[in-house]
Amino acid sequence: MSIPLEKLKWMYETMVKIRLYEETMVQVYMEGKNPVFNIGAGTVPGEMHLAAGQEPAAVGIGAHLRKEDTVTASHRPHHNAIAKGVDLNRMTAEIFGKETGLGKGKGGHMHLFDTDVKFSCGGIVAAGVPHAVGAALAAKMKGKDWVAVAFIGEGAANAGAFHESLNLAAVWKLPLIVVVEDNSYGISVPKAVSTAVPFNAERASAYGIAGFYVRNNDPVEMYRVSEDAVKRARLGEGPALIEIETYRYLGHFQGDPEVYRGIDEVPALREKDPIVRVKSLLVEEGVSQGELNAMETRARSAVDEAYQFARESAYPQPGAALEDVFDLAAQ
Amino acid sequence: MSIPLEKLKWMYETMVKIRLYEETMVQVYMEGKNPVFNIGAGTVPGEMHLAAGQEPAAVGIGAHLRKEDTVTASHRPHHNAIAKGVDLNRMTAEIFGKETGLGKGKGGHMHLFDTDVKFSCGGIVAAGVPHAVGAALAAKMKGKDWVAVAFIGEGAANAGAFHESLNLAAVWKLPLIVVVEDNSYGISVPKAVSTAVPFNAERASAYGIAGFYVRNNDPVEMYRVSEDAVKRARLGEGPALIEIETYRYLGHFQGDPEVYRGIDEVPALREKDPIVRVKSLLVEEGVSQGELNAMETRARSAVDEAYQFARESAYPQPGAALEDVFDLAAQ
Amino acid sequence: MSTVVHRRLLTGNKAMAEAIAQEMERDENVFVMGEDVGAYGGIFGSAEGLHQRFGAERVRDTPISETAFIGAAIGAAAEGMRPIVELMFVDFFGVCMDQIYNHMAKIHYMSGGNVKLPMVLMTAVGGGYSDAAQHSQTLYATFAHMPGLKVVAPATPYDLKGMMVSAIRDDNPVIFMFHKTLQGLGWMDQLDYSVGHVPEEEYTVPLGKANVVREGKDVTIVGIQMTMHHAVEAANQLAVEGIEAEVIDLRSLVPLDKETILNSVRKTHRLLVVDEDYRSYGMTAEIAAIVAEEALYDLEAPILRLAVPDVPIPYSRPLEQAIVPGVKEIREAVEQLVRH
Amino acid sequence: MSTVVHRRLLTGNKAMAEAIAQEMERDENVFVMGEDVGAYGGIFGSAEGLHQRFGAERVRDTPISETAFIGAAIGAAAEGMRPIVELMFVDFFGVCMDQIYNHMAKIHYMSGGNVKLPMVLMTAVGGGYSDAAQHSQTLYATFAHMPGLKVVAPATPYDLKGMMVSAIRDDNPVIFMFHKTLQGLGWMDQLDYSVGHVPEEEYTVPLGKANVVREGKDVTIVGIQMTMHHAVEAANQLAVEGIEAEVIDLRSLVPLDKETILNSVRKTHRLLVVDEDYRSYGMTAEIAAIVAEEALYDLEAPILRLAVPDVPIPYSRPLEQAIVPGVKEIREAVEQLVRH
Ligand SMILES: Cc1ncc(C[n+]2csc(CCOP(=O)(O)OP(=O)(O)O)c2C)c(N)n1
Ligand SMILES: Cc1ncc(C[n+]2csc(CCOP(=O)(O)OP(=O)(O)O)c2C)c(N)n1
Ligand SMILES: [Mg+2]
Ligand SMILES: [Mg+2]
Repeated sequence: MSIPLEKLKWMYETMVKIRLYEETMVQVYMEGKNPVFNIGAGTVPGEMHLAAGQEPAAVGIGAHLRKEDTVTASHRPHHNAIAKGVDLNRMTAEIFGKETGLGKGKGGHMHLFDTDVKFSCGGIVAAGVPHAVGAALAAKMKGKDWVAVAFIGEGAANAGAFHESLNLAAVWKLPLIVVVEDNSYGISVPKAVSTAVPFNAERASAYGIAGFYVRNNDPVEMYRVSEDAVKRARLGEGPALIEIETYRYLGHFQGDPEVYRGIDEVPALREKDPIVRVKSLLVEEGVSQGELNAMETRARSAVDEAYQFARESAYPQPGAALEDVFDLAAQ
Repeated sequence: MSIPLEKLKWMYETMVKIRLYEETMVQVYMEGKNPVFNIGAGTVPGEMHLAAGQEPAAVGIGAHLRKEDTVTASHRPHHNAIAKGVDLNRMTAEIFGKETGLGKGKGGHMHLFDTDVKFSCGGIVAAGVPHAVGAALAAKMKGKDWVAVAFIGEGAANAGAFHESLNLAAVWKLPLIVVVEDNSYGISVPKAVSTAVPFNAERASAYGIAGFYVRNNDPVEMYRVSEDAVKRARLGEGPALIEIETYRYLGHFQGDPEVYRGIDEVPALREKDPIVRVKSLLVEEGVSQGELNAMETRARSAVDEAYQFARESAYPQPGAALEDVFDLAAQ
Repeated sequence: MSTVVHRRLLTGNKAMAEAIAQEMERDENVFVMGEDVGAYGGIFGSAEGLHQRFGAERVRDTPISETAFIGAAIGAAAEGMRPIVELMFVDFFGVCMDQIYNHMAKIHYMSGGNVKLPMVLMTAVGGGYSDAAQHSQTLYATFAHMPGLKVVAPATPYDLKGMMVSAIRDDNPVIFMFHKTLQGLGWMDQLDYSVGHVPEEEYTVPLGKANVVREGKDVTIVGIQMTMHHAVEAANQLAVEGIEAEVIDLRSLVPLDKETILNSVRKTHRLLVVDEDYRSYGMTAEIAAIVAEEALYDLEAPILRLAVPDVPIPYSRPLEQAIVPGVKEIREAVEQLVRH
Repeated sequence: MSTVVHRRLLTGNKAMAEAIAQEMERDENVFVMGEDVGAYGGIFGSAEGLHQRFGAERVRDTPISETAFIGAAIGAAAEGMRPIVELMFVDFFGVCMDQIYNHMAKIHYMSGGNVKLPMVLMTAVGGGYSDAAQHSQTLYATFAHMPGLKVVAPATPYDLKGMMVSAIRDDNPVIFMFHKTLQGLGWMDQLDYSVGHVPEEEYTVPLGKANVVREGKDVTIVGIQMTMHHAVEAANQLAVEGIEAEVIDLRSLVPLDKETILNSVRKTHRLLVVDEDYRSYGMTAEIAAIVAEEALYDLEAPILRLAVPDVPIPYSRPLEQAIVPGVKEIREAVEQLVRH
């Protein structure tokens, strides 16, 4: 196996943390939404897009990233945020709408900004890709070897912003890597109904850049492919496009009736769970059960602490709604 | 030679007509702009984008089109309009801003709409491509074998609308043909500076459709490639992308200082003039000088008549500006 | 309805979908396109049941390519089809505004009236459930500012059906804004007024007519969609205090029925305009300006405006509640107006 | 300028380009991106000479991909760069409004003030030379309606330079609208006021302050860019008739300097607002509404508004001239106001 053991351990612990985070959110999101589901009610209101099952995309490339590298993500951002090292407490507080949140409660689950680790995301499909282009451009103009990674879904690859961004980054040879998380659906619309080619990776040739398709939601393969792409980007060799076949265990958002897929689909996907697969690899590599337990415990604690921090934090004062439209210190 | 002689003759006469039309416009546009050039002054005000040199794109595919087929074009539309059979008198009157114009003077040179032959164009780069997708969709839903052709420049192929439209047409297997007229520049920006691949035709594979590149501004090759694409579209086999290397003899718009290209460039292009080449072919095929003269005279007359019609037409009454925002007969 | 009638209660979304279904039966050129309008029936139920009934040819799920498919609706409409195209949230307008604004709105004019675009763009507006800055806007004025589009925003199931029928039959492009919370969906706030009597047979409600939903002599309140419902509730509370507010449901931003507004102000001499959109350069300004131009001397108090105070819509519940005008703010504003 | 000074005359475009050049010298994070801003110097000369002076790394020609390169400016600004990005014509906003409106305008707010986007989006506005419906708009209100952006529209070479310097140094995103006809370009109408005194050294003109460009006691005319210049001309003509109009150059739509307007109306008691943008839901409405709210009792005549009468901009010269308000319409409106 060509992955350094430390990296694989980091990937495992991070995947576990992501999974626990999302599974906890499934529960927390329902608080106050029973017996009658009301999207605006409860501890965590609004839309909630969870990424349980999609961890490999986040950790496979995340293992190669540094603090100075930029990540932009989509409406389904938690796994990407966690892998980038976003402050979990403040992220969770943001999702709870608390004043201790990353955005003082103004952004919410789809709009998480952590400037310390250069993470951002947003609710408009594909709109984060141009931002990553800009971060890559800034890195290049500053003469740094930083890279920018934009995560999008396979549905987003049909948006104009995807095309424009890849062309621009290719023309300017920017250190941009676009990761397409192919979870088969854009809400209810299957990839085959929305996308003219089976693999978005094939579209890389439209920009003269390298394209990769990672099958089977495989974190190790994602790690390998990303290693190459990140290395080349740091060396100034331009952008890459990586698509990964991944699995969305939950609905598009919480509350999704999922009328568009068969009842057997998710159980079959869960059979092939990537976390289980990485765990076996670690066991094969001789990692002890004790160490595995310690990793899982650390992950669990981090998640628990984050939710507790969020719960215990205060809501912002109503008047805060009027602040932060403009930076008043400016000029 | 695999082109039926009648088609070649039509192409020749149409190319001559286009060339004469554009060359006449070069003169007419300057009326009232001397000694001081003022874009808003004179017989024909506003921006003026001419297509002298780009005739092959228009006639090579135009030879395969019927009245029921749709054509959408760009800010540089005259050649495409003429090849589609747009009423030349009313088109010219529109460009003069006269009430007899296609749009009663409201549209102007960049906004020509002739519903009789299903031609339209517009001033926003790449925006006509989705309209052609819609026409192709309508044809399909109505069970007709009509096709829709969208003409754009090579610069437009970097706009999001291009990508979205080709994907949508490919997914729905619509009878759409996108023709990219590669005249090397988007205003002042060379293709190599704006486009990550040397040939946009290569981008066809991003949509699983056929892509062609026609070299040397060759009308005959354009005819051949289009024949295939149009035939397949009529048969329901889906879209195609054709790019043609073509030449823009004039500035981006009239008045363009052309600081971005060398003084020798255009003369060298004119050496390879496609009209001259088609004329030689006709001579080779035994078409007499008399017949060629007759064709040229017909073209000249049509152009002269159109300009005269436009000149003699009246300007709209100012109050007409308030009409046609809504169709009042509606509902 | 003052006589006893059989009340056929439908939610807002079912009323809309019924209108579309009936028009699809009536005219084979009518079809629907958009993200998740197929099996899913539209995220806010606007296309509920249509896919099952009319199939995938006439109810088309699209890729996430708003420029392409809204532009395709324009192209198809120019060919005589009558597309209904959904922009899932109005907030996404920015990825496709060129098609909406430079083409859908202008082609009829630029063609000197020769090209007709009989199409409806339906889109969900509104907040109130913590969907944050990119999914909670109404953007009424953004669309109403630019000429060439009819822009309507019905507030009741009855109007949703009747105005949808009118929109589909109109030969002009229509922006049909439906408010998420007024769709009567099972997973959102349950409001009485998101369910209402809807006749089964087809009927039309004209586009461009405001509706006096409550008569009163002391003050005129102009609202639209949620703010209209809030205004009615506020008016009912104010009646207890002896203040009789007249409430106007604008229903249509373009055309704007200024006569109904002016007539009311000439009667009540006081005006409050309430909007869920941003305050500046918005709907409240336009209505205030019209009155300041045409009924200035009828006013016995300065005009008041309530709207989102020029901030993006915040996510956190207490913040969002602080900036979207509700019943309380309306009541207080009216009290201030009549005290004048 | 009442004392004799050396007048250093520059056109509008050279004033802008000088501001950019000086800021690029001062701060290496400032750079320029856009279509044809390189060798061409910007279609309307906004970047004249910059490419030659600073090279292709800092003055970047882009593909025709407004979403990508405006979005890239956002991403670069978030990293501490200070991009100036050009949208060639404001009319093209629809292909990239999502980046402008959902991101550039909102990220500072959504991040709770943590992310700063020190960027300038400069864009050409205005018609008057038969560039037709898709190339002649001003769209002032479209941008001003939505919170989170400073929106400025200077009208003189002096302000173009001073406000560009302010815009570049501002840590907030700024929409910088320059009027084509006020650039003083050799190939357009030659207007006296498109050339003016511009000091060589750097200076700032604050964003958000209106300017009383002509004092008067009888009526207040609020204009912006071309309509302000028309208003001054109309005022000079009216002075011959004994009518003294006060003319306010709005200069900035957001922030809006309502005090200057209110103070003037409190003095003149009459208000005319003139706009080159569409009338309904526009700038004229907002100004009228503010006055109707805050200075109603100071008005001695109904407010008048002049703007494009809710039609797309027609191509033909007599049609365009009929719908864009000019000196004559302003004079007539003022005469009507004072007769009141
Ligand atoms: C421009 C835009 N169009 C539509 C939407 C609504 N929307 C949100 S998520 C989504 C599906 C995205 O699919 P994909 O990119 O595959 O991501 P996934 O949800 O599968 O992670 C859609 C259509 C949006 N947010 N933005
Ligand atoms: C969306 C948009 N962006 C920019 C422009 C300005 N513009 C008009 S033509 C043009 C260049 C187009 O180049 P190309 O597509 O190659 O066509 P050509 O002019 O060479 O025929 C540009 C940038 C526009 N009209 N629309
Ligand atoms: Mg997906
Ligand atoms: Mg070109």
